[in-house]
Amino acid sequence: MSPWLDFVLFSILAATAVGVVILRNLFAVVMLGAVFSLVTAALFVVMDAPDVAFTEAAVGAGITTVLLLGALTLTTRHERPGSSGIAIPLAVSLITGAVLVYGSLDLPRFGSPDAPIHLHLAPEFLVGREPEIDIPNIVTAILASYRGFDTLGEVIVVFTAGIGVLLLIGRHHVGRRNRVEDAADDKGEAPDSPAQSPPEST
Amino acid sequence: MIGTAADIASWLFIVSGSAGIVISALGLLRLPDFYTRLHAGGVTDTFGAELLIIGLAIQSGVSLITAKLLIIGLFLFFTGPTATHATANAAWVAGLKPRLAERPDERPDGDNP
Amino acid sequence: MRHHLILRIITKLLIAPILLFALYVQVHGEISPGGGFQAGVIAAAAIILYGLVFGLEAAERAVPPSFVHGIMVSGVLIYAGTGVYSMAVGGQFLDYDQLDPHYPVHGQHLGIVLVELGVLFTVSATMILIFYAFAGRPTPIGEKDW
Amino acid sequence: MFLVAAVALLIAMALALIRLFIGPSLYDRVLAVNVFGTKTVLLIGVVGFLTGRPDWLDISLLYALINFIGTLAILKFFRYRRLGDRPPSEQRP
Repeated sequence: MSPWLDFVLFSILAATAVGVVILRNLFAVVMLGAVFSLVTAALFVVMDAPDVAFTEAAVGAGITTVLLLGALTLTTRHERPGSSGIAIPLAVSLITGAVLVYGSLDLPRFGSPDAPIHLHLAPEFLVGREPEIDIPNIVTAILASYRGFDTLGEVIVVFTAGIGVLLLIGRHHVGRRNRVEDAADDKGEAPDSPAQSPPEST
Repeated sequence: MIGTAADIASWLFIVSGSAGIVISALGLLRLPDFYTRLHAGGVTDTFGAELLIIGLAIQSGVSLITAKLLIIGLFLFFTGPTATHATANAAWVAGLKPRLAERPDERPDGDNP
Repeated sequence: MRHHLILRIITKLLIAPILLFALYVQVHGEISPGGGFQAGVIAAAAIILYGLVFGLEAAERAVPPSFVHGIMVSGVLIYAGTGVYSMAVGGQFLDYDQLDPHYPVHGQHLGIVLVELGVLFTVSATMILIFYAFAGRPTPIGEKDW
Repeated sequence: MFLVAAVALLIAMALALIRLFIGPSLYDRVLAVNVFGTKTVLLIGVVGFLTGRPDWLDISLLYALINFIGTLAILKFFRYRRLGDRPPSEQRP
């Protein structure tokens, strides 16, 4: 695969990230987040990582959008401009970026067979998978069997996150208030028409 | 012989689908107001996507891939127009008025930040 | 969204295929990309779509929160129980070879299926519960801020 | 031939992104995100054919479904200000 597709997709990704920083309308930012996840998943597919792309596709565009919208109920529609100056954040970003670029110089080339990860564990997994586990998808074999303990930890993290959200904003008497409202809705409600509804745009 | 015919047919479908997709994106960018852009983003977009998927399906012969492609086409065929309908309905109910010919200088008042 | 006939019909048509697709991703996780986490999110997405179009109350009637609580806990229990069982029959924690002592490869298959089932349960239930919690909140946004 | 389709899709994605940036109304942005999602679904399929491994169509199949849910969530939230049922403020004249 020639690298031009990578370049174009990364450019779109960078443009999206800049848009997230510039735009003040939080709805637009949520939508840009969905676009960011779409482009990321396309990049993962281009880089031969279908399992990660699958996760990004399942979580990024749908669930994250819904959850971010849920978080928007707790705040306003527009981001307030920050009060502090631009100098300190810019310096922090530049220094962090420079350190990251410097660190990436030591990384092995993308897909290089001499990378440390391909010298120690990966051959063992790839050779041992056939007689020991015998399923075609190596990712599932590693995740569920060789690294089963880590995956148990991930499941518990998800479980803990769910409990935390429930404790913070969960409800106890589910739906009682809504039921009363719905009865009122059913009785005296005309179909939506543009004449009745106030324009919501400001 | 049949292979050549299938190749030509799939070429035609893919190229015309790509043309439809580019035209729809151009329309999305260039048309003057929201309700006209809906046509570019809804009708032309679904049209181009379906043509492209038919072209890919012809290219892949008869296999599981063809079945998956046809299912994707079916989903896009249903969800695309439904999403466009929901968008148009929400915009209309919220009071976004179409730009009419009598007053060509009126701009739709959106929530421009 | 009480009057949206088109949305309701299309949603009714779509929910069954989404759940079926989640099942496909779950059981095909050993062969093609996918697995318990992805399948769980897809199944939760189907319920969330139902809740978006038909209202939160209808979704809570179809999938009661108490039921979802049970599913969320049972996922972790299935996963950890697999490990404890393999320990009880003489192996190490999460050592799937012990699940079928005569054919260790079959034990591995069984263990992976059980573990993926646990992941599916916990992830889908957590996503549904978070959606319920967010969607059920009354909005504190005033007319001025909107 | 797949290359033609991939280039067309990338151009369309860039144009839809510009529409998403400039707005002007929220509904234009929703429309642009929807179009962008369709383009990504197709791009993932076409890339599969381009690299000779078209058995990853599950991902684009998933996107075709998830994208719809995201669009509906944005529209519903913008109209009713919450994701559950309609709030009482909808009733005011």
